[in-house]
Amino acid sequence: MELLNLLIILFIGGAAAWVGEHFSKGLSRWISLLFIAVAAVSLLEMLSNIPAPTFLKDPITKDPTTWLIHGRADWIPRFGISFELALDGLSLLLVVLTLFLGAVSVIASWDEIDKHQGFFQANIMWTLTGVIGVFIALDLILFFLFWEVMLVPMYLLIAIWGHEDKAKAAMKFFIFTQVSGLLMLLAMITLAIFVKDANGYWSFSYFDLLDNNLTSSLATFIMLGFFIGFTVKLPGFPFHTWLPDAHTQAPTAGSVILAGILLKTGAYGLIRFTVPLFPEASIAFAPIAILLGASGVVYGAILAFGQTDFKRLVAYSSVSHMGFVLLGVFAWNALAIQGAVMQLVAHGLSTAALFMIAGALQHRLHTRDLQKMGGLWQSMPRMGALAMFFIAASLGLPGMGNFIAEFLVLAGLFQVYPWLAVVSSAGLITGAIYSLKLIQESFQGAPDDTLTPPDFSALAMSAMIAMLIGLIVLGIFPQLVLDISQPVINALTSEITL
Amino acid sequence: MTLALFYIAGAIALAATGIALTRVNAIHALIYLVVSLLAVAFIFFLLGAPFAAVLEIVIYAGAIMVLFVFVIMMLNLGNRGTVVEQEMMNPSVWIIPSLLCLILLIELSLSIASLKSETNPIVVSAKEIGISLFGPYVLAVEIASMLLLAGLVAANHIGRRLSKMDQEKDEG
Amino acid sequence: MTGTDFLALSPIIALAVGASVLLLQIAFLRNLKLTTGITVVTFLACLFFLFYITKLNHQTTPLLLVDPLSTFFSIVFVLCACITTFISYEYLKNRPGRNDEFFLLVVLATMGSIVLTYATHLASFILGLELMGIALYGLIAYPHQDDMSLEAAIKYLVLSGASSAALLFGFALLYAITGSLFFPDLLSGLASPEVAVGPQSPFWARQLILLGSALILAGISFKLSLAPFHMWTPDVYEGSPAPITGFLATISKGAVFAATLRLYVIGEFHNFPTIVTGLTILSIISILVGNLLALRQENIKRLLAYSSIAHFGYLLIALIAAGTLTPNGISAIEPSAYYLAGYIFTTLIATGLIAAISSSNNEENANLSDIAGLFWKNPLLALCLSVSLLSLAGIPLTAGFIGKLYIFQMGVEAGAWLLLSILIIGSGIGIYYYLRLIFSMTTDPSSSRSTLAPALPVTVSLITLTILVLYLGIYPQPLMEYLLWNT
Amino acid sequence: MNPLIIPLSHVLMLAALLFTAGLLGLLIRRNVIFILMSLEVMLNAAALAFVGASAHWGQTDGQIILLLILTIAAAEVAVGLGLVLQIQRRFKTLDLDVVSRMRG
Repeated sequence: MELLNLLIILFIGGAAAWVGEHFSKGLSRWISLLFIAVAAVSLLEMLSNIPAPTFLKDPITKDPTTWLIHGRADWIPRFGISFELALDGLSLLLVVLTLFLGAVSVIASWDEIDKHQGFFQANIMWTLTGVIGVFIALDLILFFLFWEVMLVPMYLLIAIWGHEDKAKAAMKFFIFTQVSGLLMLLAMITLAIFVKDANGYWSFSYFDLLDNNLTSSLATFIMLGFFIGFTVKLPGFPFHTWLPDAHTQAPTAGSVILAGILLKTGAYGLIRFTVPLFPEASIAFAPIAILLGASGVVYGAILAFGQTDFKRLVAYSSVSHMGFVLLGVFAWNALAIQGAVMQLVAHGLSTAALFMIAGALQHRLHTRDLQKMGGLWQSMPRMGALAMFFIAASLGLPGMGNFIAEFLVLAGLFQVYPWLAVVSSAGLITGAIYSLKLIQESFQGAPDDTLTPPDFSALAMSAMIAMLIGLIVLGIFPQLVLDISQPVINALTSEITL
Repeated sequence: MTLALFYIAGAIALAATGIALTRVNAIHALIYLVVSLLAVAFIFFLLGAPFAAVLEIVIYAGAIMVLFVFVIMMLNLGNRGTVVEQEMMNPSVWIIPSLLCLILLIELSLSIASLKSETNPIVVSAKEIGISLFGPYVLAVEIASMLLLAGLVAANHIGRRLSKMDQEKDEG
Repeated sequence: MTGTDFLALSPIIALAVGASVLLLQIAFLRNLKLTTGITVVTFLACLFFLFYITKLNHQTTPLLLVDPLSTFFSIVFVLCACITTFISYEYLKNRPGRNDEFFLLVVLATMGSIVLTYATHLASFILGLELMGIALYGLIAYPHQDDMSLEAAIKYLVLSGASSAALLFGFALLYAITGSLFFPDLLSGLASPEVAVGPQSPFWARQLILLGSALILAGISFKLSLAPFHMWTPDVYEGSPAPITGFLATISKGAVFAATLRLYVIGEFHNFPTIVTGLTILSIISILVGNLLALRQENIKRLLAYSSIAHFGYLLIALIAAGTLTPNGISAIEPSAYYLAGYIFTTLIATGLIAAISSSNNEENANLSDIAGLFWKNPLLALCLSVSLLSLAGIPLTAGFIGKLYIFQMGVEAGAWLLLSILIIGSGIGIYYYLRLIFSMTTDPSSSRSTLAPALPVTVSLITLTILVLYLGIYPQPLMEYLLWNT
Repeated sequence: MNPLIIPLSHVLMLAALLFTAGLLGLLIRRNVIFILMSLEVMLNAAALAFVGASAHWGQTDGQIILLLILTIAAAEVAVGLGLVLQIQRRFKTLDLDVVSRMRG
């Protein structure tokens, strides 16, 4: 149960940050950073206790002892609900990403948030707690708990510190996720009841539920419950409508967390739960899911092109990029899933960076409207260069993580649905167009002398540089990430074949 | 003979109730209501429940109705409000509730008509009632006393005139 | 009456003694502090006896059955009554006029709720209902210089009286058929109508039983304010003094539901498909009407009134599902008891806070604007209210979630997919107005109203309730086991 | 006099008629005093049904319920008439529609 420490540290960090506000105004930000660092150290310490070969060995999905870390304690024995946490390569990648982007979001909020700083930091920390909980919980109800609980601080982040239309955007975000979450809960309980009837005892443990012998029609319905729950969060077409509003209205740190990590929980759920729990139903459903994914890729890209709002444009580009994840998961071969996982990490970094730039611009110019920008390179060369880099990364320029990811997905997809792979690659082309539009309208063009905003601070620069290095490393040495997730993906694809 | 008496008493009870609830003047209505209650008391007597009949007269027709009379006298209503009440006799007001009640009544009558009418020639005396009242029902008596206490306290508080101070604050 | 009888009745006796002492005290010496003190001591004594008899299972005369489940409910009610007392003291201490009888009525109403919970006989059922009802008429109309409270009281009195009459008439019809008023014996006659009813027309005879049950159901639906019998609820909640709104929403409704639960299970009403269909319709309408009408409310009391209509709609799902799951419907007890306990604690936090706000503003009602900025003015209370609202919305870590989990489990096992989908739609709508309340707490206050700083006992009570709600949400196992083993 | 020549169904029928009459009065009348009277009629109808059934079964229970109904009716009327007094003082009318101001 050492994984629990991770959650406890972050949770206490949030409380401490809130209390810290009363002692000194800027203290809570430092407290957040400190506790994220402590969590990272404790994670490293846990990992250092695991013998190195374990990382390379393929785990057996149904056998928790072959996972990197696994712990379980009874929680509500009445319904067989346990406090079960486990970590494998996939979770590990996402947990590390969460901690990293968590630190980035604290830095992103450094100058932006003036009002109620302590409570702001507390909400960031609690969101991180929830997200990490989602990545490591292996009991379905516990998973659902984290899934729902992270919504509350996220809601507050948007509702309290957001922009013009914050109340509506926050509400939309919450209701979409909550209602789809209830569908998922219904599916979880139905699944558990059927397994209970077969086994004779209640259990919500992932490892127990993997052995379900559901009839195909029932499995399809339950699978749909999970699928909708995760796709709303991803967000996949046509459930994406909450995302542009939430991203646009959220404060910078909120957007960073939303785009960088929260969306990844949906993708993680698809890989971890939807397909392995219901392999047959997923096979049958795969064509539709892939069609949805392809529509998402194209539709997101087209809509992104039409936007004049910096954040909204990036938000729609996220819809497009997450479509690739859906494609990767439901193509279900090692290549495609690897691509999807890679996309999670790369998209997390590049989009987080873009939102940070958008936030910085809004903080300085008080607008997100691209038409009111232009020529900003002049006054902010550092930011301009970074923006150029991350936009290039996001459009999938070779040499950076996103390219590798999308290439892998398309290559994997081509083996299964060649013509859909061709359609989806159209998304790449439109991606290039809107990305160029973005950089052109904001940083290039004739400089406006009335706008002389200050450039990035040193602290923000360090965060940006870290993300930049991350993306380049992903692009040039993708094996570093691939090696961590490869055993898990091998295990999944060998045990479950579509 | 008994049956005939029952029908007569029942008809009186119904008619009196009907008249009572359609009156405009509250005192008139009350007198009809007392008639109705007396008729019901008579039916109790016919049913072999003399104790119930006496209670009905003493408490219902006596005490409770007198309470009504008392309050109506205190209010000194006169003919005020008559105009408003007249509007209530307008068909648009009573047609839908009447239909609903009619449906309920038809349902009830059809179902009640199906009951087997066994006879059972036992007159339940006051003594028997007293025995079971202080046997299995002893707690009911105790709880009823608390209920009356609650009624007493509540009525006493609600019915009290406002103190001078409150009234002044109210008018001012 | 044996010694065990007296032991079983000790909580009620404690309240009766307390009421008598209060009566004497008010007659000789009017002092609000002393009255509050005696009331609290009475409740604590009652709680002590209740905890002492948690294991007792004893039929005391045909009227009352003291069993662990009802004792559990009684503990919840008395605890809430005790907290209501603290809140009421805050509310009353600055009000003109004679305020002492208030607590006497609170004690009597609480006694009514306990009698109702223990009732296994029509006599005790109706007496408990009316004892609570009559004390509540007095409490609702207590500030009778207030127009709204008079309006609320007369509406409540008329509708409650009418529903009692319907309930009694329904029982009279059943009594005519089965010849018994004792709940366990209602069963024998009801399950096989041919036994007691004449042979002429079995169809109409069955109709008569259904009609009687329907009248009982209608009467109970009024008291539980299930749609379409809910019209009175928002008005009465709005017009009542704030602590009494809490009492109405928690103890009063809870006790009626507890008694109904027993009647439903012991009387085996689920054997009648028509009744189950009726309950299903009531449940669906309540969930939809309650949630939809709550959307427009600015007044928090009215909002809670509509939300409570929806919540009792959710609760009915357990009753409906239980009939198909077990032959005697007993599986309804555990989920609904858990849900109810969670709901009561949760709602009492919200109403308690409204009472605290209206005491500090010297106004009967609290609107959304009155809680603006609460997060920054009094974070602790804002946190309590947030927990309460999230629990009402069914977010995990709160009692409301475990309740919803139970309802889902029952619904799935019984295959009640229609009800479950309505439940999901209802919860989705519900989130909207609960979040709206939370959002108002985070906005900057528009007017500079006096800061909310309730007295220590009130704050402590609200925090205790919040901890209870969280405890029930985080560590539900002990209560689950208690309910499971004792039913 | 043989008391039980009266069929139970007829007694119940009378009770049902009285009950519906009371219900109708409750639904139509707006004057608070008349509404309280309708309530009394409904309660009395229930009492009649109980006494009739009690005679049918030869039990005391029904009559005891009558006693309880009397108690309840008395207490309810006492509180109700107290409210009537206050309403007349405050609103100068007994029309329930005029008293009803809360909406929504």
